[in-house]
Amino acid sequence: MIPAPLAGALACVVIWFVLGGFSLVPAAGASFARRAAFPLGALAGLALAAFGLRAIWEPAASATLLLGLPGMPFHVRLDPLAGFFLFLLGAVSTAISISAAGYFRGETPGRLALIGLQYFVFLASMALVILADDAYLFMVAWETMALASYFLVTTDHQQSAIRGAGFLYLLIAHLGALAILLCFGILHGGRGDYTFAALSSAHLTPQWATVAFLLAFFGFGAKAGMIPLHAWLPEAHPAAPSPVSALMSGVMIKTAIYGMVRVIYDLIGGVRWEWGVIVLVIAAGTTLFGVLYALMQHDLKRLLAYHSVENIGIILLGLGMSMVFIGFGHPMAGALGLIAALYHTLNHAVFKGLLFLGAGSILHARGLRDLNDMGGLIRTMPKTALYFLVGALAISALPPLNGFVSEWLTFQVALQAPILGHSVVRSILPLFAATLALAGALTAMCFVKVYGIAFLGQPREPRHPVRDPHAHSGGDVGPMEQFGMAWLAAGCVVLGVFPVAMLTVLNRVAASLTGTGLSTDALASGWLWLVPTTPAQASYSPVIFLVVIVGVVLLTALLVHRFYHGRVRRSDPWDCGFPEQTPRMQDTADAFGQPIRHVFGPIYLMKRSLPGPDDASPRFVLKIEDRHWYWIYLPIARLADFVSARVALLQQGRISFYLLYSFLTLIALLVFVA
Amino acid sequence: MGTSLAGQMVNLLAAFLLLVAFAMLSQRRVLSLVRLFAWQGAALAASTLLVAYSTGQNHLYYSAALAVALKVILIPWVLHRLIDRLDVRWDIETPINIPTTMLVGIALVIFAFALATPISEMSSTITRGTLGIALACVLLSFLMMIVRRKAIPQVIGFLAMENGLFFAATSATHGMPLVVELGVALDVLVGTFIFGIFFFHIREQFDSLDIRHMEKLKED
Amino acid sequence: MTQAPTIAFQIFQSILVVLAAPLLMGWVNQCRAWLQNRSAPSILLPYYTLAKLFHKDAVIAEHASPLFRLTPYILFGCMWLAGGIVPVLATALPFAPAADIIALVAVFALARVFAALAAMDIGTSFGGLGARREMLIGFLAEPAMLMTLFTAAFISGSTQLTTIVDVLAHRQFVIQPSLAFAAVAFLMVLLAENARIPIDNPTTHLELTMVHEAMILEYSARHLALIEWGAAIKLFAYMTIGFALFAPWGIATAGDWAGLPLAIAALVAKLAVAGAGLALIETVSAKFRLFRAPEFLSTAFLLAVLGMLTHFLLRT
Amino acid sequence: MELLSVLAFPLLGGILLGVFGHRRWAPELNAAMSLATLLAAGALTVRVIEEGPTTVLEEQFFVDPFNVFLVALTAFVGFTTALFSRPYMRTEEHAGRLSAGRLRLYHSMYQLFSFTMLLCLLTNNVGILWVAMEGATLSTVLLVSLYRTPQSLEAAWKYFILCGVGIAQALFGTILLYFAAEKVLGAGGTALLWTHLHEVRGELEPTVVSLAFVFLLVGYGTKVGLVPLHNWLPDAHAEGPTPVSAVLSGLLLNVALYAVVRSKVLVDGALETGFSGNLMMGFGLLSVVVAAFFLSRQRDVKRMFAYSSIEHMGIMTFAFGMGGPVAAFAGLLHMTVHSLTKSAIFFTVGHAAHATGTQSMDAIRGLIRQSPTIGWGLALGSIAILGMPPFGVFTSEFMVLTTAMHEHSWATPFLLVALGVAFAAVFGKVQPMIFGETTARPLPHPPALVPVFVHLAVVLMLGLYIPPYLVDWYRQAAALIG
Repeated sequence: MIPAPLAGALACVVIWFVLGGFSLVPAAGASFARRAAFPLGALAGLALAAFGLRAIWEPAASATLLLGLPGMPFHVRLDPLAGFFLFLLGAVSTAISISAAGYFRGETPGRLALIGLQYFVFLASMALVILADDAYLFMVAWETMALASYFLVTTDHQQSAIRGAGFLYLLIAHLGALAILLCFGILHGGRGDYTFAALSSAHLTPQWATVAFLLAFFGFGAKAGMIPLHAWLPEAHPAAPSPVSALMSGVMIKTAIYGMVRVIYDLIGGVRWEWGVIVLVIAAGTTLFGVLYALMQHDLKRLLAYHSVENIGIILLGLGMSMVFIGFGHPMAGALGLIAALYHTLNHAVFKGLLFLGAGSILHARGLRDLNDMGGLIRTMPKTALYFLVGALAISALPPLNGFVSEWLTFQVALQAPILGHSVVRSILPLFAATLALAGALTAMCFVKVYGIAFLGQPREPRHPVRDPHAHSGGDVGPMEQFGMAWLAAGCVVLGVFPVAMLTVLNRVAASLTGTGLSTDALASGWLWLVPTTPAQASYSPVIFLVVIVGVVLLTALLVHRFYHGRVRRSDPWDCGFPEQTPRMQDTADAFGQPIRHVFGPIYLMKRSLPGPDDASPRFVLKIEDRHWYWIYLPIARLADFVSARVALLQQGRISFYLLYSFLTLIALLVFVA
Repeated sequence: MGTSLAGQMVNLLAAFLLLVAFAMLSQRRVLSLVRLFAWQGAALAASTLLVAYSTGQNHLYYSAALAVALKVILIPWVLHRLIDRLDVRWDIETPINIPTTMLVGIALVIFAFALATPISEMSSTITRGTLGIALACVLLSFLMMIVRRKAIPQVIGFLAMENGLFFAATSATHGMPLVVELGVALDVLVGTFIFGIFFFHIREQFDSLDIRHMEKLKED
Repeated sequence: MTQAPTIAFQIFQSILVVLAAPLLMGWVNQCRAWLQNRSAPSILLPYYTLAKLFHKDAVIAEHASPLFRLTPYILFGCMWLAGGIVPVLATALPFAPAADIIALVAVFALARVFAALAAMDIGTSFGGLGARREMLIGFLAEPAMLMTLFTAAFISGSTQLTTIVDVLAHRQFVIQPSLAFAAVAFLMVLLAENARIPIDNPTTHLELTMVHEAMILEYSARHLALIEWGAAIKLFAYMTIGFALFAPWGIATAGDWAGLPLAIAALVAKLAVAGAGLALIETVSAKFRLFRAPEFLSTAFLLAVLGMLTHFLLRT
Repeated sequence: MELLSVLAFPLLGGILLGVFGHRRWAPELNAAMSLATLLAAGALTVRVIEEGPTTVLEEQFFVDPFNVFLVALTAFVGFTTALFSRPYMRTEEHAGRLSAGRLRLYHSMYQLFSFTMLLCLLTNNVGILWVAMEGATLSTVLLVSLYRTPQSLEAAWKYFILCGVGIAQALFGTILLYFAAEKVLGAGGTALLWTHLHEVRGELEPTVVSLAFVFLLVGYGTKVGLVPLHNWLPDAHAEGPTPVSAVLSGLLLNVALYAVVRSKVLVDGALETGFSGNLMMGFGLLSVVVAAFFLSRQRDVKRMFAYSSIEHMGIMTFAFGMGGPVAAFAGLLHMTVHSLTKSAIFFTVGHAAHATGTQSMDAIRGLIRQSPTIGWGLALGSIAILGMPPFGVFTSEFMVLTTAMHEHSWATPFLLVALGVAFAAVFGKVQPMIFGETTARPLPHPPALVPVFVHLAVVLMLGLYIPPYLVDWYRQAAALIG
């Protein structure tokens, strides 16, 4: 008999599939999808989260499905790691599904049916990726996930840019999948048994283990969006409809993290510190690259996508440190690193989902996605503004919200460096902490820009609004979308204020993978105090933090209003007495990034066009491009063209040559035989 | 006793086949090609008869008859008709520089022998060397097809190759089962007719049988 | 770790910090005036200013959002919290474990972010300009600060200020080159973070140079008072952090009132010296062009990182 | 009995349609005869499942797990293609591209073609196998040149000459095989019967057999379309009528590969070395890589999918070359899914070409707008053929890759590169054809999309679930191939 959590999880998956199928049913499908499908899907997500959470506290359970390869049916397994990611998927997708119900309300039946199908297949396949317990089911679910999301990305396929994005996305995803497949091939070792149990029992030479690690790391990294394989992410995530962007950025790229942890820690095993260093280097590059390019964006969704790249980098920092520590035989610190990474995975899922839903609300309510067209939205969309502020503070790693907790934990991991034996590694580890610090500060800058430009200040006149037929101008978005955002905002707060609960959960997950959890007095320190190692070394109590700040603010306000006569006069802004302010005098998003361009100039590939002195309508155009295109992608494409041009010489149309080919082949083989 | 005599005869005919193959390689005029083809067929039939007689494999008589009917009479006749109808009777072509082709051909023959010797060592049949000659004939006709620029000579090359195979079948291994022989013969016949149809189509499309017109389909 | 006397101690320190901060401000201004041989204003001038501001009518731009009005309180609250956490007079304060150095830096970051947001709220040209410059300075100052603190953290094996101070105060005196690096870096960060020359000039309203002032242009009366007061507390907190890291002598532990007078005396002495030093620096150095600021701060960042590395390399 | 009826129906159909092939109901008759063949094949299959391998007509014909499943596949695809060719040929006639006479030719040749292929599969006589294979060439060459355009003539001519020459080599190989077998089995009928050869394969003369295999490989390999013997294939696929392209890709190549594998079994038995396997792996790998790079240069949609067929034939050849239960299983599975998927793709492509009036991919746009079914059919088909799960093509590629990674890890980088390039090339070209603003017009005759989606559904099923009897069927066949 299948234990409850696993059965429940499978039931949720089935429900999602069924919902997807229903949305396809013509006529009835459309209204069904419009009314019932998404809320029901949200409920299933909620249930899934509950089951996942429960599974963390129960022994691993596995089951076998009837489908699958000959002699090897689909195996599913629910252990703490899978449970945690199911929880993530369920909790976040619940909010997204609910707001999707509002977002897609106005779609035409045809489109809605397809979106419904693809959306739920997407969700279900993600759940299956997490549940899979054999290489085949994993790959099937993995690629189904890629396909479903591809079709969602190309929902508006009339725009060639979106088609290009979809193509790039699916291509890189497929290459990554092939790499993963080969990694499984190495682990499989021709034994004909593809279950994870069998794969993890493979005995590999160090070289092969390293090859397997590299294949897995880059295979999953391609999906996670780490450099240099990130190119698809800033293209695809903005292209998709906003709830889908939220799902992709929030959850899908996390399945790649799941895959990395599963394969590297669980299947390959025997983690080596060199691997950790590789991960760290790539991670540091990803982090800085992501945030620096995010600062240059003025398309809101694109900007958020680049921040996903950055946050993947942060997660990988934690992961890499954990691998280094484990490699040097410090499982406890390793567990801490893993916990930090997983915690940030969850946090990023929550606040990035929130931010994308916010961006979607702006797009939906105003038809705006370019920051330079926005401004003063806080006055017309107060609710959205509030939730977005929470998300912005969270991603900027500001206490007492959740982003800070996980980055704080990551810092704590880096501060364990002195216990390492290897002097070089010991001294470079803090540098990665420095990277993290820099990235955090830059993120804060970036979101001051986003929030300040989009929600604060005065409305700018839109230059290129997106023609969104459902854009009802004026007022905030509908209750569904608001609820979705509120849900995630609450998540940001709860995860930020009560990290200890999550820590104990993650401790079980880490223990199930690394064998040892955190130190006892780390866990004994009670719900109030977040203690990674020992209270003497470090502790943080967001509750007290929050209470004190709120208390102090209230106290001050009280005192001030007690002793202050409280007369307030409204008038024009003063602005050093500068006459007639117009909205056009406000900073634009590009202007806000200008100092960064100045400081980090060499990193960017800038194409500037300055207006001439006698220019009737002067226009300053700045285009920032990603150097990776010119360093990696285009050369590869050119190489492929070159080769195929050479190959084409085989087919020059002259039959005598063709005969000659087969003649020579024959002769050659005969010589070879004789 | 007869074996040695018959064997020598067969070897003689084999040598003659080889000669004809070389002649075809160098022959420019289409009509002469057809004639050579007919001679090849005749030699084939004769050798088959000899083998049949000397080994008493009765079904080889049918094969021989088949060969005469098909390769000496029918196909040459068809080719003649075609040549008349297409009126390419006097049409000659210049294959790429004949001496080199000849040298390559000789190299091929040597190669074929080298390849065939170890096999013919273990052959139980009376006619050992013939396998090598058959292979040589096949390769030579292959070479001929490569160097020819016109459709009809190419097809004749194809048929000549089939002759070589037939020779291999009959002389090296006392003939394949009759059903197979018949099937092969049928294929050859049908093939010839289809080739005939093609000649006309090609003619009407490209108003020439020069296959150099047919190099449009290619990668660019 | 929560018993009455320490709580009392905590409250005492918090209030003391809040009340004493403007005094430090006044002292610095006085010293600067002397050094520039102007006739010095009263040391109590900041208090007068605050009082005056608190009695004015507030003028707020219309279409200012609630965030604009909330910000001053948040700034003040953050600074107060910081002042409560830093071991000014004593270590082992009950609040101290609530936030270690990383959280401390984060508190300042929180304040900065809100200040910048409020500056952009009105949508004036100067507001945006100020916010942009402030964040530019911040994104370099913050990591530099963190790295400085990490150096100390590595030496003492903890990120708790209390532990750091205990270790640093009660170990036998050894020259720590890493700490020297860190100290210089810290000083530079302090100047930048508190809007001091050579990065910023608290007394100017020149649009070319002003950073902090540009952000708070739209504020008046009580809001402005809270912001100024917060700034004063920030300076105070930074200095005391500096003392905690580099000159932790004479500090008491929470709960023993006996050690208090000595602690207060030590603090006053240190503050007097430090304030004078600050004034001296501001006098002898000229304000940088804005884009020298990143260089200045990246130097600080570099020094901090170097300090950390030297700690590892020289550790035997 | 079923066996003979399997052969009799298409032969009868060929004769009938040779007479009535120009009538209005000829397409229906064509489909009906194919259906009859399919039913007979089904019956035969059931019989074999129940009673195991059998031989009839003093062992001239035989069925074993290996060929019976190919017979079923051939009959099935033959039937669906006949269904597809109904509206297709009607449209051609409607457009005046084909006269009544040509239609008669087409229909009767279509039946004869399926007859020859079934004969190839069912005959026990290696010689007859050769005869039937040549017959398949002869029957299709006139179909390729059906339009009598210069291009189609050129394509047909190349097809004829190259395959004719190639097949001649195969005949020489067969003769050598006979030459070797003669010594063991004695002269006469039995020496060419595969079953007998199979029994005595251990005693055959190694040198002769290896020589024979070279000729057989070059010969049948030409028809499989192995690089560098492939040059006829893209032309023939691109210029012939689409139903013919479908059966060429979907069936003829399989049958040719079947012949190669049959010979490989004998040779392996005789040689006890990896000789034949390595040869096939080499050819397979070369075909995969070269075809992948060809793909990225194509403009004509049918031509592109022809190259994709070469690529997949390469994968199968590689798999069979590796040998071993898993790889052979994968090869057989890949045969099935490839012919189903590829023929489905050709169906959609045919309709797409009719709807847009061109085969040039630059001119085909936005199919999904004009006819969602054609668009989705092409989209899913391409995704399937590119080896994306949950379609069955992935299943076999999964097994091939994982096995190769273990047994011949040197080969995997090539496979990886080739699959990547092929994906980029095909998908990059198909996507704009499906999406975007449409250039398509409605079709005069309703498109036959049932075959498409039936094929894709089967392929999808094979990706998620393989019925047990199909599995042990494959298993027996794989065991047979070794």
